[in-house]
Amino acid sequence: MSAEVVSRLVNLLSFAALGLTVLLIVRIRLEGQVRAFAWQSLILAALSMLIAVYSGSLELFGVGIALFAVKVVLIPRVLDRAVAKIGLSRVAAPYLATAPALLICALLVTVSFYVMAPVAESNPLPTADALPLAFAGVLVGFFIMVNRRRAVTQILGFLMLENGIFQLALLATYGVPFLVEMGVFLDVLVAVLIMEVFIYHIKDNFDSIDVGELGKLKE
Amino acid sequence: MILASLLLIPLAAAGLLALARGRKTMEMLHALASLGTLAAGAALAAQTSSGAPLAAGDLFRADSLSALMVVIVTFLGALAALYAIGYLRAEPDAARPATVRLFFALFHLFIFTMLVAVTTDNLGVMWVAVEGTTLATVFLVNLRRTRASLEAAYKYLILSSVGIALAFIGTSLLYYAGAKAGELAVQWSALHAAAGSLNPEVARLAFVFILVGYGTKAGLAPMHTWLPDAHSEAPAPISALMSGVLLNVGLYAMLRCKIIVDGAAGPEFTNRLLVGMGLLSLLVAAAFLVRQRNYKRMLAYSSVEHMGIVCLGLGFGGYGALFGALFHLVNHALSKSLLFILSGNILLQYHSAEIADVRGLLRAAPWTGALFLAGIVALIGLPPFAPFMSEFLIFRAGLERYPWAAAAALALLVVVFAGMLASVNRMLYGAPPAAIAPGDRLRMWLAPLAANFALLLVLGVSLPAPFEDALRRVLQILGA
Amino acid sequence: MEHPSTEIAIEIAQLGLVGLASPLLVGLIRRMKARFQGRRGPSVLQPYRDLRKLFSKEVVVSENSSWIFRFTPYLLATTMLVSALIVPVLAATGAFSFLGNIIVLMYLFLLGTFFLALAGLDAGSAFGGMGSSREVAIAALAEPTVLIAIFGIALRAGTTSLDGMIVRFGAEPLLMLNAGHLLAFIAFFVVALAENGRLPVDNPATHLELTMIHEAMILEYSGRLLALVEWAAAMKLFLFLTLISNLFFPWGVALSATPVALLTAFLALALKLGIFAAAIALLETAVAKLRLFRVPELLTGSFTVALLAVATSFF
Amino acid sequence: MISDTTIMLDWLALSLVGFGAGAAAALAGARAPKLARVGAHLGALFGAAAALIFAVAGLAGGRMQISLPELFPIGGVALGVDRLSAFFILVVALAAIPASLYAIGYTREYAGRHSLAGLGVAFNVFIAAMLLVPLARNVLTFLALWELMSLASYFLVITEHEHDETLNAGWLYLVMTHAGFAALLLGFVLLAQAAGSMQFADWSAAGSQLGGAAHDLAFVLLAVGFGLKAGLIPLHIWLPRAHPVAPSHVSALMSGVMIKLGVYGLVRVAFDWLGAAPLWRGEALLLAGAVSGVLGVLYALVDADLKRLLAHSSVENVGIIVINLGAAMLFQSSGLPSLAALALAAGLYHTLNHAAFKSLLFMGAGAVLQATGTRNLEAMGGLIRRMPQTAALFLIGSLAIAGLPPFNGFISEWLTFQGLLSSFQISRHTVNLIFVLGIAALALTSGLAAACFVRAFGIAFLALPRSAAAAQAREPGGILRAAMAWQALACIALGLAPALLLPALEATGFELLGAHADLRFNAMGVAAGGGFGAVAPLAIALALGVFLAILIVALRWLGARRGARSYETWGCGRALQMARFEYTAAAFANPFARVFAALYRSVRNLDIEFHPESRYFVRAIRYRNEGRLIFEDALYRPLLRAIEAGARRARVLQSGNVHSYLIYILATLVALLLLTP
Repeated sequence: MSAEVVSRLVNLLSFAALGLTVLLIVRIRLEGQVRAFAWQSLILAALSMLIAVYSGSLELFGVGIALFAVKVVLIPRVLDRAVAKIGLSRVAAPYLATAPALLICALLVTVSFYVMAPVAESNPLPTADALPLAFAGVLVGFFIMVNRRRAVTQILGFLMLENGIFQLALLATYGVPFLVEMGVFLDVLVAVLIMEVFIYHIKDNFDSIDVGELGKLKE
Repeated sequence: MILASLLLIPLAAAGLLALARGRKTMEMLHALASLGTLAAGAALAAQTSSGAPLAAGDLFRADSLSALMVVIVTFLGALAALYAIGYLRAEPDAARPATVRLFFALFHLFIFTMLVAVTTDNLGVMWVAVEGTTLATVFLVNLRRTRASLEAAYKYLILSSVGIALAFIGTSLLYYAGAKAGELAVQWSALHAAAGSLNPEVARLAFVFILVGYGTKAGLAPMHTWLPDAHSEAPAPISALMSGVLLNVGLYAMLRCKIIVDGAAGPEFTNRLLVGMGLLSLLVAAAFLVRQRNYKRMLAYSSVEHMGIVCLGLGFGGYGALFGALFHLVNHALSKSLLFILSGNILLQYHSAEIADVRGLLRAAPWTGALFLAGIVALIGLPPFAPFMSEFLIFRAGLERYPWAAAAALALLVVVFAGMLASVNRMLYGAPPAAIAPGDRLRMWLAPLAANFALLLVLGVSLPAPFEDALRRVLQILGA
Repeated sequence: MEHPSTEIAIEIAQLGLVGLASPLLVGLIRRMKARFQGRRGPSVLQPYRDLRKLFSKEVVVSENSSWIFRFTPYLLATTMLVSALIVPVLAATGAFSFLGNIIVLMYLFLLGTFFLALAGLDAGSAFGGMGSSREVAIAALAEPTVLIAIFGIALRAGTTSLDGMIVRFGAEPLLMLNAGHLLAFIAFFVVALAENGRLPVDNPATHLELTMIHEAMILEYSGRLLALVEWAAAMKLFLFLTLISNLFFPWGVALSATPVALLTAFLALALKLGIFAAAIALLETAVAKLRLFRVPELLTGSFTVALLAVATSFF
Repeated sequence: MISDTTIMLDWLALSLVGFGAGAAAALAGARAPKLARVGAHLGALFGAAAALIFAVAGLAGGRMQISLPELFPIGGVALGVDRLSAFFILVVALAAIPASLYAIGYTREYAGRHSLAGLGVAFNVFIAAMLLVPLARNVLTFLALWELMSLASYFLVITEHEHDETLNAGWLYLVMTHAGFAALLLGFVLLAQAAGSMQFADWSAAGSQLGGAAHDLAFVLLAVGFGLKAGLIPLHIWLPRAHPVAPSHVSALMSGVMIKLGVYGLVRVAFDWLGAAPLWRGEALLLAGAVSGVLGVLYALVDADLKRLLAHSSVENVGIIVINLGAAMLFQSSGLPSLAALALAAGLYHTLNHAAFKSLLFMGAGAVLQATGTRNLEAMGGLIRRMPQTAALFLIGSLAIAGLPPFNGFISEWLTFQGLLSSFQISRHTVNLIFVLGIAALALTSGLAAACFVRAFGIAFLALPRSAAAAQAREPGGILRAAMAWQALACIALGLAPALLLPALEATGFELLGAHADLRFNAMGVAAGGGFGAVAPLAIALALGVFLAILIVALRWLGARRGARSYETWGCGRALQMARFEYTAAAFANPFARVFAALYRSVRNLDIEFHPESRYFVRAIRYRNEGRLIFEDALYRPLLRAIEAGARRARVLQSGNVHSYLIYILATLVALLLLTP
């Protein structure tokens, strides 16, 4: 494969990943949101495979597989289980309506291009052009955490953000060393498991998983 | 060998404790492990006192800066561990054996993650470990399983995870900058060696992520919002470690990256950011320390303030300020852990964290009261305690380099001083409420705190040569 | 310089003059005032008769009072006698001028006022307290005027020594030909009226409780003690007027201890005091007593005059 | 000799040993109140006595240096002594000796109620720090000791912490002090930067090298820092709150001595560290002193709390001292160094005098407080019969503080006037006018001070007791009286024999200004400025004594009727003489309250309760006339309000909503990213 082709493919996949993040803003039902995340993770797994093939890195292969196992299989299952267990209130309630939220997304994407452009330009790798897209995924994921009341969506936003970061590292340097990558996956997995527990606790204690109601501790 | 035992003792202890049965066994194991870790930490400090770093493979490397942090972690860890035994016996919310087991196991896991963070040479592993500290402590924060502790823990988890995630971007960017320089590694030592050839633009960008990311962990405003909740809801020994040690670990991670970024882009950029962050932290802390109603939150906000001061010192730069900043880091750790542990005692006695409910502490519990008073006096920067000296060093240098920032910070310190003094006066003096049974709680378990007190006092009036040399070696790493 | 014993003799003579002639000055003022008001008035010697009578009457002391009450009249008279050593009455060759300058003099007066005010409070009567309060208020408010006026004189004379001032002004009368000097005189004169309890600040003749100041303060005194207080008051008036006469009109003051000079000085002093007595009598006939809370206005006015006196000296 | 270096070191060490032993005894006596009480204060007494000898040696020209580089970072501890330092140690020691003695007796009634151990430790640390502050020779040593002194005194102030008033006062005190500390730190660093050294010794040479604006700024900062400790208006607001609530022996030290260390700092700043000064600085100091003098005494005049009255009067006296410092600066800037030395000597003399009489008065007030249980003048009265010795000693203090001859306050005020009146030698109209204002202010101050202490002594000690407690008052123990007698003797000795001290002050001035003061003195008295003025206090005292004797003898000899009959006070025909008919403290102050109404900004509050049957019968009349302090209203309250409002508004940040917290992080990140070049 030529660098040109790889570059195109990477861009395409990155667009798709970002699109799925943005989809989280539009999607109302929690199950659909979990699906979006799984799809995005699948795209990233494909992306790492692609780059693994291009760069001939065996480690990156491993990373792709691990990613698939953790983020496409394990975590969506955990989240599905949580959604099912909560039962009620599947409808996620945002602070901002969809239109202004999308507007802010557009703004964040612009910021991301502004910020990452110099990095992308200075980078000789064929994957670098997609860096701003990856970072945009980070920012939009972050924004979803801000905008959504439901704990599950907040977690999804966090996972999307995490995905964006993974993607960013992947595109910039073909990923960080294998050991670190594995550590990160472990952390993410544990974090999600802990968050799941917390969702149940919150549900038990507050009869709702609207984290906006966690407002007793304030000045 | 030393490194291995340092890391393995707490890890093994965590594993064993998770399986252990019987309260006595657990307590014994817990105490032994803590003291063992402390011994290993001391040995490591002794090993590195020559100035040469101690390495174990590519992954672990302990230089003087690491040694300083290891000593803080293990020393205060042991202190908190001992007190925790007594505290858990007295705390009614933690009576179930499962809770006790969870506490002890996670305690050592927490220590382990912190030790990994400060002894690894790999910036990625450091990141993983720092994230690990969050995961290890989040259940500890929620140990009491109240609504409030749940809320605090959730916020802590979410905010810290997000913050830390951002730090990962910074780490990858550094890695990227390093990779471009031809050194494809996340080894801090390698990056440090190649710092001069890194792309300054990328390095600067990386530092912004690092600052916001690890800054969240270090409790810098405005990323500090989880801190007062988590530190006030956690059980006292954990609050002590979180405020006294964990914040420093966050700062440590940032400092490691700063060294590299400074090598690439010059210190001007990072210094200005740190001064700005420090000032903002002071401002926010000052605002919340005026008429604060909850003493544990007061201590938490004071941590934000002191992290701000350390940041100012790091940002002011130059030998004096950096020396002062490291010195202050130690001092804050000593005084804040002392105070948080005592806050546990106060809570046990008064059954309330509200300042308004606590009166006449000096009469109700003379030892607790006297130590609390000493800790507060130290914390607000009065002689003869060490923070006076470190703050003096920081501000002396600051007034020369960033006079307006330093002057503003001084003014804010006066506000903080006024606010904390007013709160503490109410607690310490006057007559205790009639419903409070007099007498110190857990008196014997407070004995180790004498070490904190003595150190604060000794460092306040003199600068023992070994300590000064240790800081000096650290300063060499910082390039001052 | 003369022989010290001569100077000491002069001092004793001055002391005697102050002690003995001061009631006469009071009598003179009363008599003249009566005449101006169209009355016959008592004899000028009446104050002496009053004093003699008082000295022989029984002293009644409030059972609430302390030793302060009894001690004060003695101290008061003593401070006036010591002041008489400092003030150049006849001659500016004072053997005792080393005791102090004009500031010392003012503070000696203040010492007397301090004790008298304490004595006023001592008996526990409401009138005494009222008198004390008002007396010290007036004394305090007069103080800046006195010092500024002194400054006005001192900066021209180059000294604060009373003898020195008189010698200098006597030698260079042109120094006095100055608006500042005149203004200082006015200020000083007003203060003298206030300090000595004369109209328009205080009416020495009234015995209406609520308007009294000095008289209210000494209301509890009787017999011997009252006599001492009255005598001291007379001496204070005498000393104040002498001071003003000799400072602002130094003509006639003896600069050497010759008999002729002293005789001249005596006659000159008598003349000057006579004029002042007439002036006070005339003033007290012409003006009414100010309300107490108008008094500060008077003193502020005199302060302003003093300030002007100084300011004109600089420009 | 005594001023030999090693011997001086020995005295200093001995002194510190005394304080150490005192503190140790206090700690050891945690369970034995008597040991804590007697041991701690005996230790302090011993330490102060040794320090007194040290100070005398220093004034005699003794020198010593201590450098302990291993102690503090950068530069270590550096101590040294010159005459100015020695003089202030003398001031501290002279007041600390009787205060320690007094404390042995005074703290007796604290046993069981308060921690005598804490009190004893803080007391020893407090005095030791005050003694060491003037010895500090580098910035860090100075600042550490300075803060230690403040902290120790804070603990002493809040001894009686069961009252909220005490805690609030302590808070205000320490916070203000800390603000002053911040100003000092800023000023010091500015100077250190210009001089390139943290050693004070390097400053006198380099101070003038500092550029114009920085030089001015350093002066302002240091003047504010030291002025705050000295209690200069408008930086004084802590003083009338903190001093009254402290135990009386501590009040005596704080008012008598501690605030003088602010004066010490001002002297150093003005004449040692900063070098040549532009005129405005002297003018500013002089005016600040004048304002402090007049307002201080005006507030004292209307206050009904005896100890607060004394505290306000301390503001006044610091004003008088600072008038002298300002005058000295102006003289120096105008090329009249010998007059500058005269004014400085006057200021230093008043410093010592005030230490003597103010500590005497506070100790007297303490004795009254323990005897009657109140600080309120309106509840005292008639104490002269119940406690005659205390009354006599308090009277001596009152006479001295009112500046009346032949006591010590008079001498220093006289010297001050000599200096101020000599200002006509300056030929610069603005400066002349400033001096005129100074003279007028000082004159008004001294007049009002006399009125103030007529009221204080008269209402508290004379006439009938105004409360049952006052009627039952008892003379304090012998130790307390001995301590007060010591200070009374000091007031008399310093008044009668200024020549005891003036040579030392002269030498101190010479060391700082390089010029001899225009002063001549002998056993009888002092002469200033050649023939400009003279006073002979001893002779005046003799004359007063002789005339008094002559008068008494002469009256007998002339046949004046002797003896006296006791009878009730004339009550305008009323049958009953009661304390309620007496003139009250409030009434006494009324003329002043009316004349200076604009300054007091009093809130008058008349509340009449009528009989329900008829308005012609009055049941009760309550009259409240609270003076509010201008500066609190105009300066501090708005500041405090602004800070609190800001803090309240900032509370919104911590809303409890995790989403807003996330926004902060996101916004910070985005902002920093956009700002990064």
